[in-house]
Amino acid sequence: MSLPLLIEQALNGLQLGIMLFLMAAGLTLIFGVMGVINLAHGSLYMVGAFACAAVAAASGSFWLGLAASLAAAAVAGALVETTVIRRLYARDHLDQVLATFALILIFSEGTRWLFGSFPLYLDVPPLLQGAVALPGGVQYPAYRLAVIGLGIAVAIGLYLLIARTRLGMRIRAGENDREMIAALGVDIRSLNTIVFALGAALAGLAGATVGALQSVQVGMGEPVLILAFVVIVIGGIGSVRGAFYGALLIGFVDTAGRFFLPRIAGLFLPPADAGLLGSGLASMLIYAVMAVILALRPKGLFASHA
Amino acid sequence: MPERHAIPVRSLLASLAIVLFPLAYALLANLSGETFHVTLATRIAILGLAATGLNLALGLGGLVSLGHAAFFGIGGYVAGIVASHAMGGEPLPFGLPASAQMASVWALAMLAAGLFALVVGAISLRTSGVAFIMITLAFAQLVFYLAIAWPGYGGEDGMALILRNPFFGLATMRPMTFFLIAFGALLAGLAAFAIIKASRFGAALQAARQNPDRLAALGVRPDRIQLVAFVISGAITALAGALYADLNRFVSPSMLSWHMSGELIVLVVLGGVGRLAGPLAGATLYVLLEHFLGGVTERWQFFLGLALLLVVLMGRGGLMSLLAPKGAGHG
Amino acid sequence: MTLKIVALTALALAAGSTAALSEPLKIGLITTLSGPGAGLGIDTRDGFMLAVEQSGAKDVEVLVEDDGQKPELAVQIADRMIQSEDVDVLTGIVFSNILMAVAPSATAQDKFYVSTNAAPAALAGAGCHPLYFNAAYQNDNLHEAMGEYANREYKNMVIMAPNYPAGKDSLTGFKRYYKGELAGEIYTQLGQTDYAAEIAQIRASGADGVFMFLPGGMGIAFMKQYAQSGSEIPVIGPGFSFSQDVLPAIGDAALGVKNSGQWAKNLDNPASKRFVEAFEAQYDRLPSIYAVQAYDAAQLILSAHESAEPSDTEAFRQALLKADIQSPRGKFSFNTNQHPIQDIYLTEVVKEDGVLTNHTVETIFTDHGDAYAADCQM
Amino acid sequence: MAEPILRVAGLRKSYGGLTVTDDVSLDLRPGEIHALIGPNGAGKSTLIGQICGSVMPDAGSVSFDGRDITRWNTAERARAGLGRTFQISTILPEFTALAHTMLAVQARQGTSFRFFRPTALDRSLRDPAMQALARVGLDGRAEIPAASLSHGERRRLEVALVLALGSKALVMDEPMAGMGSEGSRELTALLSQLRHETPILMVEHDMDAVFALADRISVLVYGRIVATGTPDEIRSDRLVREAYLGEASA
Repeated sequence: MSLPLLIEQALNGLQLGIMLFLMAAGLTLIFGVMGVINLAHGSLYMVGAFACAAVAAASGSFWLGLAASLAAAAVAGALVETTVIRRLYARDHLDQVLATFALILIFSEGTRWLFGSFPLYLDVPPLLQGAVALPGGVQYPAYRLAVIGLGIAVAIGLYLLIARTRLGMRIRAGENDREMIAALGVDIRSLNTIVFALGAALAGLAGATVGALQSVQVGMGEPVLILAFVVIVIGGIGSVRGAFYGALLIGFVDTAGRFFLPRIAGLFLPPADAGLLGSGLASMLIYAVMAVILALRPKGLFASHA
Repeated sequence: MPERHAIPVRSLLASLAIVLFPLAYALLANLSGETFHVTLATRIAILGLAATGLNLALGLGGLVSLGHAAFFGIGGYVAGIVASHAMGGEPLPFGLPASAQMASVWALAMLAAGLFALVVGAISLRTSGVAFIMITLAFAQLVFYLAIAWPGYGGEDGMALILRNPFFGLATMRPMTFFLIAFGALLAGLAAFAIIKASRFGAALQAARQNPDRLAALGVRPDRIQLVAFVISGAITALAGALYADLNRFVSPSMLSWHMSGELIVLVVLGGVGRLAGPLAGATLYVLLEHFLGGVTERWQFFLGLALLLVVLMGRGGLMSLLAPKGAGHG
Repeated sequence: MTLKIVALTALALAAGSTAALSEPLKIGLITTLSGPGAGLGIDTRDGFMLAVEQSGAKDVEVLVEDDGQKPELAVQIADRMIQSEDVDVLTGIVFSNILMAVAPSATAQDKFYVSTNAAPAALAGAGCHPLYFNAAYQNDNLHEAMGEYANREYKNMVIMAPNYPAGKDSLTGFKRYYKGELAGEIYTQLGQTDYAAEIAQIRASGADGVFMFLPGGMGIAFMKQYAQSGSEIPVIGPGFSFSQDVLPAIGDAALGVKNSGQWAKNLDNPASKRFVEAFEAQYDRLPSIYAVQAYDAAQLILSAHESAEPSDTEAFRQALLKADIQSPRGKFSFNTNQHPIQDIYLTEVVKEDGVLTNHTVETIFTDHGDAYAADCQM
Repeated sequence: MAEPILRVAGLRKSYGGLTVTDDVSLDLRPGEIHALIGPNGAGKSTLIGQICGSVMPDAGSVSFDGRDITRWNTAERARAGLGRTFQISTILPEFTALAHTMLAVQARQGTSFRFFRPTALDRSLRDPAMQALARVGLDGRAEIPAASLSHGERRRLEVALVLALGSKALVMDEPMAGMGSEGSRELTALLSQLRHETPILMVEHDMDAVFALADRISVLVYGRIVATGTPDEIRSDRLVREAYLGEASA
């Protein structure tokens, strides 16, 4: 086990965490401001990926696709907020779970209707093709480095947005007291739509960036949705800071589990069995970590104020 | 005191009609030789039972569990594993006898799921609201991945039971016989729900849903009440899972997937949360929709989604509130 | 009761009147038309229906149903087809887990099952059944072929598959023929989308080749990420990882990759040319191997129907066993376990008129059966 | 003087840099109503929370009926006989007044883990519950869902719950809040009677009610008790006038 390999795996954990943060930030913002649990967040991720793939294929430019993914997901988010979510603010979580579950069915089947059942093609832009050499003898894909950079930029941007701007002030006020902010004369309806669209755009961005590395297909949002939920629950629901650290934690734990557990099992077992056992344990690891964290800190690591 | 406990006639009649519907459907189908529709009625009864289990936690206790597929699947896997051991003549772990008799399979399924619910509930009930929803989901995912990764018992492929487990001397492969067994289990589940709802425990449970602080101020720990309800709920859903495995003669991780959890919630809400016959009404509607809509269009999930959305946005209270609007509240 | 008797009599009369002609054939095609795996099911259906249309047979009815990639739904549909629709033959299932839910109980109810794709070891060996046929291959075949091929090219390989039964069968099949060293044996999660950790491991392993079995979206994700990683270690895999349904989504990253198959578009025989032309004309896309397999399954069933009544199971079975068809794959016959004996080719991903597809390079196995036939007692 | 039933000693609680309970000591003696007053933000609710177990103090102790209950949870305190009512009437909207009170009876009996017998037919629950409702004058409204009860009726229902529960002492968070003058008078009369079987510690803003009911009054300002005494002593206390009544009149 060489040092460059360890560095590379650490970068992989970081990159996975950053990607999860893009998803989780939107989810947790929406929950923090609106108190809504949005199962259809994974569908917005999918919308972003499909928009990017479709526009990139038509125009030949990944960057146009990326812009399209932001726009499409934000529009889809705003649409969802104004037609469905808006009616759910006063409802309990049960109705929210159900309605957004229904949205998943509609988005998935609707996308299949529009784009067919075969995966779409979306490639890394020429600028970011291939691997770059990093100090320490590490070769790392340029695109993944770019994703890390993008995610950190988004995290900083979100921090500035929430801490420094009027919109951010309203978001913070909305988190604390919905009635008060309404009493202060802030138009809570448009605030909600903006926040929802922002969260959706982040999900769409995540879908598009990841779509270039994976396969753009119906249902791609669901595994990552569940991971994003794990992230925000660990981080403390409603806390963007918690989502950031939770995402990094899950990214590192998952990568480390996939890397180390088969090796540890290999100390006791023949390689084939060790691979099976190790990968089986690795797939359960993050859920076990989540259970332990919640058993100790029921409100998550960075619970926002009571 | 009849004047104080006016019997809600309409609600009773609606419930009766919903409970008898699968029976009538199955009998009619059997009479006209349409055995497949007997199977359809069996599916309604079993999913209705699974959702009735969830209704106890969700409807009475207000515990929105997005992880009940775990209990459903555990029940199914117990049935499958016991059957495979019984066929191969191998004893089960812990020296349990590998009897494939449904009655003992059921007891084992409910025990296993009950124990798991105890662990999951004890940790999950430390949280509430969205965190509870998510942590129950996470535990179900844990079991889901375990079933896939476990070296025995088929993994992702699942395991087939060539024959149904025996139930005393009955020919369980005959659709009508198996329907009657499932229907009997459904009735038992509904009876358990009704009795618990009317009991002291039921009163405390419903109080815990409406206002846990109030209940605590009366000296009753809401989390203990909810934990016990969660365990009973998981056990009932596991019973349904065991039956479901026998119905399909097949168990696979898809019984444990989070879509299954979502569907169980859908059944409860579609029918009417907290209402005795609600989950069964939901299951009836869902299975018939799936069957008839699925026959018309491949896009049936799209329309199912739309229908669900409308139910949530427009018709609060589900099917039961259409058939029998809830009167004045009572304990 | 009276009603039922009347109905039965009517049925008996109807049966009597048609007995002079050949009995109509009713086929239940259950496949995945919605959900993530729908692409494979659509090709299966289209390939199957193409053969039915080409045959011009009038007394054949095909009921097509979507299983949504859910085993329990497939079981429900199969029950209906068997109990209410009284089909003679079931076919079409793409995925092993769904097949395992449907096929054993269908054959237990005296119905034929002819598999168009899924071929788990459990049904090829001790679990074989006189009414169960597989028109595609045995799951291990294409992996075995790559193991044989790898012996010539590589000495130290990393092998990788998802952690599920078909994945384990894959690596077992590969190792059955591959005699070189193993630098690593990696199992990934089913449905995994990010392979950075595994790719890092591969690059650090010092291997001279990678064998990977990652069907569907998993393979797309792996190949795209592998192409970005800067790794020079060549990747090979079974045909499933590079079939026509995923190649467009992988893109040029797949170009030149060696894989295996029992058919490719450029195979030089008249049946194949006719099939490809007809498929493209009908559906306006290239056929995948799944379409070929379904096409052959339909041909097999139809050919049996020409010489035997489906109600006479033994006669129909014998007719199926003759495999009297013109397969686009060329030679095709059934082994003792009713799985194919056929040639397996080395194929290579090429670009033809701007479209990625596979071409055969050479024959790896001639008249290849499978390792489980010996365990099958029929 | 009788031994106090409830004794709070040196209680401290802070959130971050903000100390909301600063070395608070007070007690409640049998037969008395002890009122706790103070301006908004004085930390009354946090103090009540610590006494009733919903907030854990950083330091200090709470003892009740001769036992240290500082680390007990809400339900344990309630079972030991410490009843409470909430600032915003905390009811179970779907339950009738009778069902509420029967729940309190069953809580007192410790029989919440019985699964079979229907409560509706159970005289051992029903009779004591009806008695408690009769004492607060709600027996005629027994079958009305709590959501449909008037504000004053809900307050009285809360008192009935305490009676049914057989609490040894009662902590009330602003019982008069939101009541009309008619309702206030009725409730004042009810509480005035109740003190002899259940001593009451109450937080209250309604000064008329406080001075009419209280045997003793403590004044809480910025988390600190600045004075404790009879209504007359408090009225004449200079500190109190400055810190509190002065502000109230401003």
